[in-house]
Amino acid sequence: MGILEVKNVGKRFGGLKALDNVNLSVQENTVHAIIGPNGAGKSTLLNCLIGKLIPDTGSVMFDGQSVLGRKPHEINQMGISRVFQTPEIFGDLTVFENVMIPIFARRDGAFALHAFKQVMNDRDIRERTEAMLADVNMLDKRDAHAASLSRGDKRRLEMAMCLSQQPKLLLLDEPTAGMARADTNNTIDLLKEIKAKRDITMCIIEHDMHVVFSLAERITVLAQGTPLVEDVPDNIKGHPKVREAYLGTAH
Amino acid sequence: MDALILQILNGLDKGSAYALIALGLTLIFGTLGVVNFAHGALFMLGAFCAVTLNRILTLSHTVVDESRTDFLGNPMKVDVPYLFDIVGPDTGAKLIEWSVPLSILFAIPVMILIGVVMERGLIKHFYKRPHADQILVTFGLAIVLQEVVKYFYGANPIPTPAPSAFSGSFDFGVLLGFDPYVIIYPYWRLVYFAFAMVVIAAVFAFLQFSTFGMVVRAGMADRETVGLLGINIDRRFTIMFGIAAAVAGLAGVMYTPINPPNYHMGMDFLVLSFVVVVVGGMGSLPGAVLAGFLLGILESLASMGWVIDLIPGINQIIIYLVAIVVLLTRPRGLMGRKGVMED
Amino acid sequence: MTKSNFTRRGLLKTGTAAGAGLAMPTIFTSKVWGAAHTGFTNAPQGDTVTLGFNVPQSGPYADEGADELRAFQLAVEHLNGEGDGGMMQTFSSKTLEGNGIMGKKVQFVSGDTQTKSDAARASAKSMIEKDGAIMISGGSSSGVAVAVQALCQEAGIIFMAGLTHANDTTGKDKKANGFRHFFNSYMSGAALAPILAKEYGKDRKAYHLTADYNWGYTTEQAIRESTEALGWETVNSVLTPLTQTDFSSYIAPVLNSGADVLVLNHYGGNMVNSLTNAVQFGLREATANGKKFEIVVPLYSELMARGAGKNIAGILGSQNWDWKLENEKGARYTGTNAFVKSFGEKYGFPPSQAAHTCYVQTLLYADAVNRAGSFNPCAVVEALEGFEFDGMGNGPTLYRAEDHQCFKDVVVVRGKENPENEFDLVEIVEVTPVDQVTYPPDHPQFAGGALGECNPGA
Amino acid sequence: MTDHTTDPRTAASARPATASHATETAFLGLGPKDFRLLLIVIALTMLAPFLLNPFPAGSELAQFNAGYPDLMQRFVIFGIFAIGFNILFGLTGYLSFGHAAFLGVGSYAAIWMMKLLTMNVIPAIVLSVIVAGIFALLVGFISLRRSGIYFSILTLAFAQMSYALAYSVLTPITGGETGLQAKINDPRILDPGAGQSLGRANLFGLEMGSSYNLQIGDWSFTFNAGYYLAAIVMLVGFYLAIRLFRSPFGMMLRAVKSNQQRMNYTGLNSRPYTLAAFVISGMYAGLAGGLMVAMDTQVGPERMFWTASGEVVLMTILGGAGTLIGPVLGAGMIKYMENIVSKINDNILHQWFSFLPDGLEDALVAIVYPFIGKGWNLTLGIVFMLVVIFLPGGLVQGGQKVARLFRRNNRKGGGAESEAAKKQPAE
Repeated sequence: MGILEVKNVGKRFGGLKALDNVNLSVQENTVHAIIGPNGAGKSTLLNCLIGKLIPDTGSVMFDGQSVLGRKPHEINQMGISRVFQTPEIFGDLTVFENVMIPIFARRDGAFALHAFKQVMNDRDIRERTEAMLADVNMLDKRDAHAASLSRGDKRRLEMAMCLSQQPKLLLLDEPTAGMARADTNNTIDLLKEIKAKRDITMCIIEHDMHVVFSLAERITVLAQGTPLVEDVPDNIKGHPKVREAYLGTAH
Repeated sequence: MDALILQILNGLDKGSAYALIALGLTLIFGTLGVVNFAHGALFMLGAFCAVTLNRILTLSHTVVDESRTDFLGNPMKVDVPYLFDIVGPDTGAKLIEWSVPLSILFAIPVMILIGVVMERGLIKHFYKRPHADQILVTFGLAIVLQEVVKYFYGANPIPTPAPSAFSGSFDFGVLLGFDPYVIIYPYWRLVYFAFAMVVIAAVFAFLQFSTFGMVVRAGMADRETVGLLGINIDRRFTIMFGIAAAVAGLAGVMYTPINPPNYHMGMDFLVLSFVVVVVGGMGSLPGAVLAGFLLGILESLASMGWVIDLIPGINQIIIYLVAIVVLLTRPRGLMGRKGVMED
Repeated sequence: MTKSNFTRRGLLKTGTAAGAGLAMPTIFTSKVWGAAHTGFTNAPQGDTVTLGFNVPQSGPYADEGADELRAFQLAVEHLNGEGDGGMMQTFSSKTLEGNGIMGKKVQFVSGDTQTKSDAARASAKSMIEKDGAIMISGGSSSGVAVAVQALCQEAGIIFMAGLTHANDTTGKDKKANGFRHFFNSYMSGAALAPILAKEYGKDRKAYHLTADYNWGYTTEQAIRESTEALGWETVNSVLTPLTQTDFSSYIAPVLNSGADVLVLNHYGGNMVNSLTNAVQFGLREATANGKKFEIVVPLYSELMARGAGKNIAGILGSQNWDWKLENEKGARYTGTNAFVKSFGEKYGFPPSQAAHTCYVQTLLYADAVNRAGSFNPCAVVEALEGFEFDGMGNGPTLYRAEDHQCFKDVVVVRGKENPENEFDLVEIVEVTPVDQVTYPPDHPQFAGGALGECNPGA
Repeated sequence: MTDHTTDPRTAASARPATASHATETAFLGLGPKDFRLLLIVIALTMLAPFLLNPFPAGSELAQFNAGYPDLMQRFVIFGIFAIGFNILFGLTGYLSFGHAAFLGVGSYAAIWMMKLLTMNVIPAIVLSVIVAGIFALLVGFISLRRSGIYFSILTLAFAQMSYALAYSVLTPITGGETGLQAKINDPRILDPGAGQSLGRANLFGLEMGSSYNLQIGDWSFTFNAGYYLAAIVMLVGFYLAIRLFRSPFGMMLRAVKSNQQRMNYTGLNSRPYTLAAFVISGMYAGLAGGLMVAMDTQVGPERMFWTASGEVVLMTILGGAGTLIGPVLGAGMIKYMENIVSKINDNILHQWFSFLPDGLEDALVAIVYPFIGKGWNLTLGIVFMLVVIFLPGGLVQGGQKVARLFRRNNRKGGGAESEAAKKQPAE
């Protein structure tokens, strides 16, 4: 039984079948990638995973509970943290605060009215934040405004924010989209580094093969809204169906 | 039934004023992303274009009339407009009487100029500033503009009647088979409605069919991309600001015979026009027009005697009540686009 | 131009010169100024006295406020012996000699009410607390008058109301320290009704449009009661929001309602717009029930008439005073010409009724102080209560002790068909004598208030 | 578990701390910087009677003195209003255009308390906060379903409805146009003297209107009981606002403003945060309204008109939204213009320039005249524009920028010093 179980999920938009009978299982402590050409249904599937869309059929279970119809903060509280295409961070806040917020969220829940406690007097949070920043080598930038960071540092910060919550599942949505090759490689290194340090489950949605094959332990290929193959990377490489799916389209 | 028809006519008329002001406001919102609190002041300036033209036409020299005396018992001084000396008293009097329609010609260049100067001189520097700064600077500008008008024209309303050809009312009731006097409507208000329709149609046609309009519409949707295509969107936006100012100004010019203009009439309309724009939906021109007419008609219906008896005070709050209901049922107003002014 | 209006603190300097250089703490129980020494607030020290003129300088009534301020300046000049003395020559009481008030030179401070009660009170308070004003006057709406009157009662200052027409000012909100020279809604009704009946007949059906606030309510009530007593019928009455600018939706149904008279219980911008709209809809040319349709505006003002332009032609209304009164109605209204002359010579146009009231109120206050021989508000109240006077342009007048309301003739006017200039927009139809507009102090339209005790502030 | 790999640098984090990560607290749970600010504000408010009356009473500049009770009270009361507004707008970025409604509702609650119960201001103020809080909960619950300008218009609509109804239909409760005042015949069931004389607002017998007057030479200073009560309330409000700014809650509110999407995907529910901020800020407004009644027992509906809501927006932006002290400065500036500039008339101008030759005097008066007295609005409008053009971010942020500019110029001169200074993180 995987930590994330997608069963028979189907979704139509008018006459268009975006997802058709998708089955997927992400195992704990693996890096699982979902790939596919443009229009394969990756975004729709992602939106179903995070509760933004409710599928017409099927179920999405995370850690034994359904995620369907839940609000983003509820899904996060279940243990799913999310990395966006372009880093979503709190630009007006300092790096330190950016990391403190997710730690607060994990410790105190979705809402806590600590209006008259002082942030900095909270030793527990402070230490955990410092440790996390040290972990991603950002301690020297702790007082910088997040918006002023370089793109790579923003990605690193976002990753730190997600990891600080010790998620049961880290969801990455095209983490290298629009990046130059050098940046892409940096991101791959960062993810490898993270993976090396801890046990973590990641689910990467990506169309860049290079990224996928560098990281993934298991790959699902999606085409025209339905999973084509699911296997380890070595078997995916050169798989005729995959080749067909990619070459069959405009690419 | 007759009462309903009458109030719908009233609503269309009120709605045309709301729609015209909101149209300019939403152009500025949509194209420039600027919260323009000085838009009401532009409406007011338009109205005072009409007053000013009237003042210019009636510029006078005094002639002492020995046969009459003034209130202190001195010989009466009589003002004779220079215009009478130039074109003769009859033509002169006609010109003065027609000063409001004539003001349209006067107001268009003046208002475009005011708009362009405002945009180049001030607003331009605030595109990248937070909305809070835009509010403060445009509010400050609105106060300054209205105080300047107050300084020259006083605080009292100034009567600016329509030409006598338009005074009186048209009897719709007779046309529809009702008794006389049941559904009458003033000619000038019909003129206003028709005028508003023409201006709205012109603005839409311009945006829809000219290449200029196409670029601006594209710019409204995605400013950066259009900028990247090498099109000088900034200059076009300046012109758009001028057009928005002219639309507000024309609404003001034609409004003067309906209600005598005063220096704070812009503030009276400011809040209302924001409500109209938002109910219509941010960034949507048809939305602004639709909401203008909708609110105008509902306001008129709510002012009927039996409605007030049924729900006391409904005429006081109807517009705001409608705004709340619309915004709660349609998150982005009637026809709003996603992501415009939502943060 | 007077250059001598130093603020009162200038004199404090001399007053406290003895203690100069030393810290001289003094403790007062309630108010700051002078209370411990004299028993009342802001007792004038030195040889000047400060009056506070609180008028609208921004907002819709700014022009009316400007006219009030002109009258105040004129009154101060006259009190100080400058200019021609204006009404001081005709005033029946002869204590004013052009040497200020009780020999103290008069100076004034001015402020902006914005026609908002909060702003008006803030402005009045600054006059009391900062400038040491002993009397506050002015204002152009009843909301402001009631608010400032209540403040003056608390502070122990005399309030000489400016333009305020609602019954409440000397009715349910009356105060011992407050006095109103201007007439009120009841008087408008009582003065207008007989003339309306005479001009338009006793069989009329009236439709009221009423501004949806206190003044509107009392005016509608007054007109209704007076006209219904003479046989008129009220068909309908509709409340209109204060913030309304376009009255078309309220005017449009009038012609089809069976009414043949429209009463506009509106003032200021409301009145200008509603009247303009009514004329647009052709109400002036219409006939109903076989009669010519008529419009009535209970409270007239020159500035509103100017705003409405030609539309006021032929419309009846009431006024507190008009500058043509003495010329047209004779010597009973003596004082009018004297005032119009000094005002007209100084400013170049005739004064409005708001200016007249403010001028008269200032003189009446000064005279009351002189007669009382004291600036103590309680002494002034005593001097003004029941005071009968003449020569102030309204004919014989009584300041009634029970409610501090002036009783005098009321002018019924009509908009001129062909005005010669923008200051000559109305013609006097008739003057309703004072006994026809007098009511008992316990009249139900004025119920619910109590003057209370005069408050000297200490 | 992964967070055992503590970086050695963490342990040595005893470097000079900026407020954001001060580990030590100076006093009252505040960091040293905030505590210093609080001390400055305390000093300014307590010494206001001196500071606002810098000119001798008789001098021509005495016109500019603002140290009389009513205006000092207004400064602190509108300061409270703006501090509260800033908690919502400055932190979350939600621009409420109807905050005056809460001030008005608080005022009505307070005056009714005084009419029915007692002229002691405590119950009035307490009730005004509670009622305004409840009303804010109601309005916020509905309005916060939308964001951006849609939210602004919803709050505006609620406030305008409150105003319109208070002016007309609700006249029996609100007194309509003429508002509500304390009357002799109020029941005031807890007051012994009720029914015989007009009650005065007091704090256990200490009348709000009572003052102590100090003459020092030509100067005169007024110490007013009501002002000091309002000032102490404002200081408490200010202190609580600092605590709130520095609390996890305050941080979350800034997170709402910065990136609501990230916030939600971080497991935080932004709605209760914004609603709590809205209610707290509404309670500050109610407190201001209650204090207004305590200082001056009168309420009118125009207190709720949209221009009053707009005024607090302008105060906050003028001073600097999101800064601690900015809104208070903005409030002071606008109230100063309204009450001081509007009272300068042409007589006073002539008096000022009377030392000049007549022609020059008249010319100068003619130039200045449009900007004072009835032209005070013009001056206000010009000040708005100048501030926003030349001091972006309001008085405080603009002032900081100017100060930094000066510092930088100074450093250019002092070589070694500038090296050291560069290492300091910019605040």
